[in-house]
Amino acid sequence: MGGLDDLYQELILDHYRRPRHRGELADPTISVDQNNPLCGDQLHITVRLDGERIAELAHSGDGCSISQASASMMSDVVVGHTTDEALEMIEHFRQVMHREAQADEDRIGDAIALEGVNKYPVRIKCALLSWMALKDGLLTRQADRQEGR
Amino acid sequence: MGGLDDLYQELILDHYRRPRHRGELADPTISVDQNNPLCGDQLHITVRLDGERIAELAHSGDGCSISQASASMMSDVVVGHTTDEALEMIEHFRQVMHREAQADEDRIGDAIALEGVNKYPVRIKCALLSWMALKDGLLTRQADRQEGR
Amino acid sequence: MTPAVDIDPRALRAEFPIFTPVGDRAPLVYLDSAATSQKPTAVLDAMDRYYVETNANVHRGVYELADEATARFEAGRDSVARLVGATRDGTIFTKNASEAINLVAWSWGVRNLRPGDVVMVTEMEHHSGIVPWQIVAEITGAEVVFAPITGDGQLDLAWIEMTLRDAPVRILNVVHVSNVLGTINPVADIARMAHAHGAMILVDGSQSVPHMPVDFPDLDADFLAFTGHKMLGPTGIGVLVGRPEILDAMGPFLGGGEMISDVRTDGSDWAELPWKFEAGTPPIAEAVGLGAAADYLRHIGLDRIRAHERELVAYAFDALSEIDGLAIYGPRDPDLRGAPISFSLPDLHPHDIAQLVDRQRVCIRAGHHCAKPLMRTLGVTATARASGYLYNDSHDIDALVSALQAARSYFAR
Amino acid sequence: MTPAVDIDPRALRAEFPIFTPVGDRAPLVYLDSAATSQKPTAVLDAMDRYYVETNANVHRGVYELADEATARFEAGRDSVARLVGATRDGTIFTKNASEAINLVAWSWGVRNLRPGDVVMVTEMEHHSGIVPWQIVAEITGAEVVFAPITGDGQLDLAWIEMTLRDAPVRILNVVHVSNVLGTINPVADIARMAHAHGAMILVDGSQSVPHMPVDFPDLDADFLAFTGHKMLGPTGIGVLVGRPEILDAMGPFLGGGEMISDVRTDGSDWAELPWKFEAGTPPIAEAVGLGAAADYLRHIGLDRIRAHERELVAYAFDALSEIDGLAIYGPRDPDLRGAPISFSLPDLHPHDIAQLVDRQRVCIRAGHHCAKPLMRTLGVTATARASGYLYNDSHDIDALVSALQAARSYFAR
Ligand SMILES: Cc1ncc(COP(=O)(O)O)c(C=O)c1O
Ligand SMILES: Cc1ncc(COP(=O)(O)O)c(C=O)c1O
Repeated sequence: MGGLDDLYQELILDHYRRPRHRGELADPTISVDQNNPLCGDQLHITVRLDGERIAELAHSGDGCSISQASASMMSDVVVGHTTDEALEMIEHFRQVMHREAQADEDRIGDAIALEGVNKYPVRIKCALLSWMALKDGLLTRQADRQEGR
Repeated sequence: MGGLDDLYQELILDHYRRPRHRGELADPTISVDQNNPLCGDQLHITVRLDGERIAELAHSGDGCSISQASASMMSDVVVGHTTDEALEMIEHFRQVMHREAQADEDRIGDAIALEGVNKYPVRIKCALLSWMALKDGLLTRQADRQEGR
Repeated sequence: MTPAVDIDPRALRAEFPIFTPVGDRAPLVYLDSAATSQKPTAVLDAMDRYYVETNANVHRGVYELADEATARFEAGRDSVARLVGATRDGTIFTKNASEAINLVAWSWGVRNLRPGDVVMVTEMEHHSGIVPWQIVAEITGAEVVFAPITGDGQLDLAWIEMTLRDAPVRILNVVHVSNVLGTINPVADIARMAHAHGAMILVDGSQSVPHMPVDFPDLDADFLAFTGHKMLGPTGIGVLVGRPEILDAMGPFLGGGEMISDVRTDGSDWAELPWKFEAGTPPIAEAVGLGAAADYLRHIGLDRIRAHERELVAYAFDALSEIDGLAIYGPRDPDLRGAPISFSLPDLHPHDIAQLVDRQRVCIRAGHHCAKPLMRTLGVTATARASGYLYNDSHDIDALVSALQAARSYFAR
Repeated sequence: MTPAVDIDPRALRAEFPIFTPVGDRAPLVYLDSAATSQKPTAVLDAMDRYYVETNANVHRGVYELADEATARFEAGRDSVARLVGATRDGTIFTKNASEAINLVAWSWGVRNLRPGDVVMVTEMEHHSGIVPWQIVAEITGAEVVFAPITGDGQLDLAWIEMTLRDAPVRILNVVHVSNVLGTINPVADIARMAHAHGAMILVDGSQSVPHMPVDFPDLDADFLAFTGHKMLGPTGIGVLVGRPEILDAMGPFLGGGEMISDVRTDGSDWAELPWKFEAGTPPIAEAVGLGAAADYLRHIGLDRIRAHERELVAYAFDALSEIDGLAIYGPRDPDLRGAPISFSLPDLHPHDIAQLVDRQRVCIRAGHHCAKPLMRTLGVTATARASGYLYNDSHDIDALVSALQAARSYFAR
């Protein structure tokens, strides 16, 4: 049971039951959908930027406890940071999931509690879903701006 | 060694070394090619019919001892018979090769010596090659005649 | 027609080495046979014996080892053909059920479908019965339509008949038993409709052939696809059964060794059936293993397996209905359904369900089960699915139920 | 660069159970590894352990058994990718080398070839490198041309260069090592020529990857196809290695489960590489077995295997030349050739040769070796072929020579 309790820590269940930043922004700078090919779960993320700073972020859609909690934790930690800082956080979280780095609470906040997911290969996709969605949205916007769109 | 001596009986080697009816007829009623997909051997058979009777038959082409001997033995036994009789002989020989019948010398002559081939599945194709070619030629001709070609 | 002697799953389990108890680990409760079945010793041994006693390439070697390899390989084909009442020339080995369906889609479809032609699949089709047709439709300009399901998880036969009448449907791809809903479709009736309107029909037997008597001539279908690993056989092999006269008329699909009678620089001729559709070295050891699996299934009796699973499903329905709020998809009547049971629990995502019941080593599947169009029809993204087989009994269902209850209270912490 | 320690075939043979002596039967002299290799215990055990310890379907189950199955399956891919210096996303499992070539022919060819386009194969190509292109050429209206060979069994590079310059060649299919002549082709040079003229190149590594160091980046090729059963691995699995950027741009081939990211009634999206090209349940146990084979080969060292076979070929050339009238096809220089040695004897058909040497349990192949165009160029219908591997030594060659002498006198009776 040690293993599973590690996976389903209290902090994770808490974010799952009371997700932060859940919903949809009315007038987003960025809007992105991501689907988990594994189970078909669909995630929708909207972001309002203030210059290069993430002023607001909201997530909606279906998902298991891990993907919902992860979206909530991510929202908590990236809001207020610049897009480049957010991309760094995302990269750190990705490395944690693939066991390429030890989780650093300063960089990913509550999401440190998700470190145990990296022992469950299939669930890594669930944990990464929202982070990859945000990364996608941020990179697409940067590319669009460079091309002057 | 018993097995192989059974396969390569003296009678077979004799037909292989001194094939009967080898060659090509100048003005054949039937001319047919058959190829052994296994080894690429090509066999050419020509037949001159006298009414419904096989007056002459010749075989040419490459082949292993079994296929060459078999063509020689077949030629020996079918010449002088009607096409229907020949088809019966061919069917009997096919059954012998597939262990569906015991070889009957009255029906297939020297080819009775080939019975042992049926213990060597791959070589059955070699033994059957000429017989199937002749069958093909006879049936094609019967079909053509029925359609009045 | 209930079989005289019942199956004894506990006794059978002794013949499946994966169920051998290991130390004081909890016993394995494997309820995911719709995804893949476990393998009896008879199958594993047949393959090992092949490799250890007579491994050689088939069909061309004249030495004894190669003769024996060929004999065992082709005997595997005979066993499989016998299981479904097929002819040996109409029994083609592929790598899985998916390739079997792709074979028809590419060989027949690419050469015969025209813009405007319609391919009918169903809303309860597995992706393997949908995507090959979508790919080939894109290449040819044909259209893929989806036969809808009714509220109780059955095919809408009236819609199918109507569409066959009104649209230029060339071929239907219909699953025999749904891997999600468990529905047993009346494929013989659908085949008759299809033929009456000049359409062909491919039956996806991936979930029926392992679990109930299936007789190809009785189905009246043109093609039957199924897969080795779900019927006690190895991975790496599947089967396409077809009417020889149709297969004969089809152009070749995969090209290579074995499937030719002559290759020239200006073109080639094809081998006879079934080899015409078996390019390259076939799955030899796998055919030997699948043959052993077919013999094993026939020895036990598909009617007995079917009767056993029917009882298991009835038992599971009762047991699962004791769980508050648990919803089961598909037909209620055990006579109308095969082994797979998909369900959901309020406020508990299928992933979390499957993960938590695995604590008691209860293996069930969670996800879209390669049936996303069906998921959309059902209005869900995923379900949990428990699926039994001949080695499962009511204790396994009890273990599932208690694991589900535990999962519930775990999340209610 | 001769490796420090030689291979000891006798010792190795103890690791291949088929060579275990049975009673007073003559020992097996297996000289047909170009058709299929024998399997070491390490490979058979890896597959058995997979089935007995952790059999489950891969990639979708969340329970531990399925996680472990997926881990072993993907570790098999990693081992295979490592063996040929490929990336994991560019390493696709197929059912054999033939399917690997068909994958390119159908996925890329059907969608991209136009009437007038040219596909270049070679006169020494295996049917699996010819027929897929003939089939796809017939569908698309493209033309297949055959690069000729020179008198000493080498590719005519000048002709290839000229044709690349003068004709709209879109892709070349070139065998790395001929399964008949043994010729090692300069595929890296040919790849450079092809790319200079805007053509792609597929290298058929079926006879090279098992026998010598092959590094995909070094080859400079776009695709590399090879097959599991010739490299100590099981039947039922092959590999297509490709440049990820090219594979990415290609449309899907076989459709079904695993290869999608979304399936809708109005169309579907594809999974990432390598899974985009792996429709349906993959050959799971076979990937585990092939991974073990790749590890085994790496452990022994492909450079040592190559050095050993080079010596074996040199020895065989000397020994065989003692037989009156025996003619060997292909290059004389052991540096220019791999393991297969094709030969003929006057007045003794290859079938009879192979059958007679089998009396001493010497297994060699007789026939067209799936290379009928080459047979026509050589002016024969069939040859006999002896092909060694890491488990063969000079005693096996001696056994062959004495069996050939015996065959001679048998027919001279
Ligand atoms: C050079 C070559 N290419 C392709 C193949 C085909 O391999 P497979 O039969 O495993 O598809 C072979 C083996 O027969 C071969 O020798
Ligand atoms: C109904 C159905 N069809 C087709 C398949 C595909 O089988 P395979 O993955 O072996 O190709 C499956 C299994 O996943 C199935 O359940």
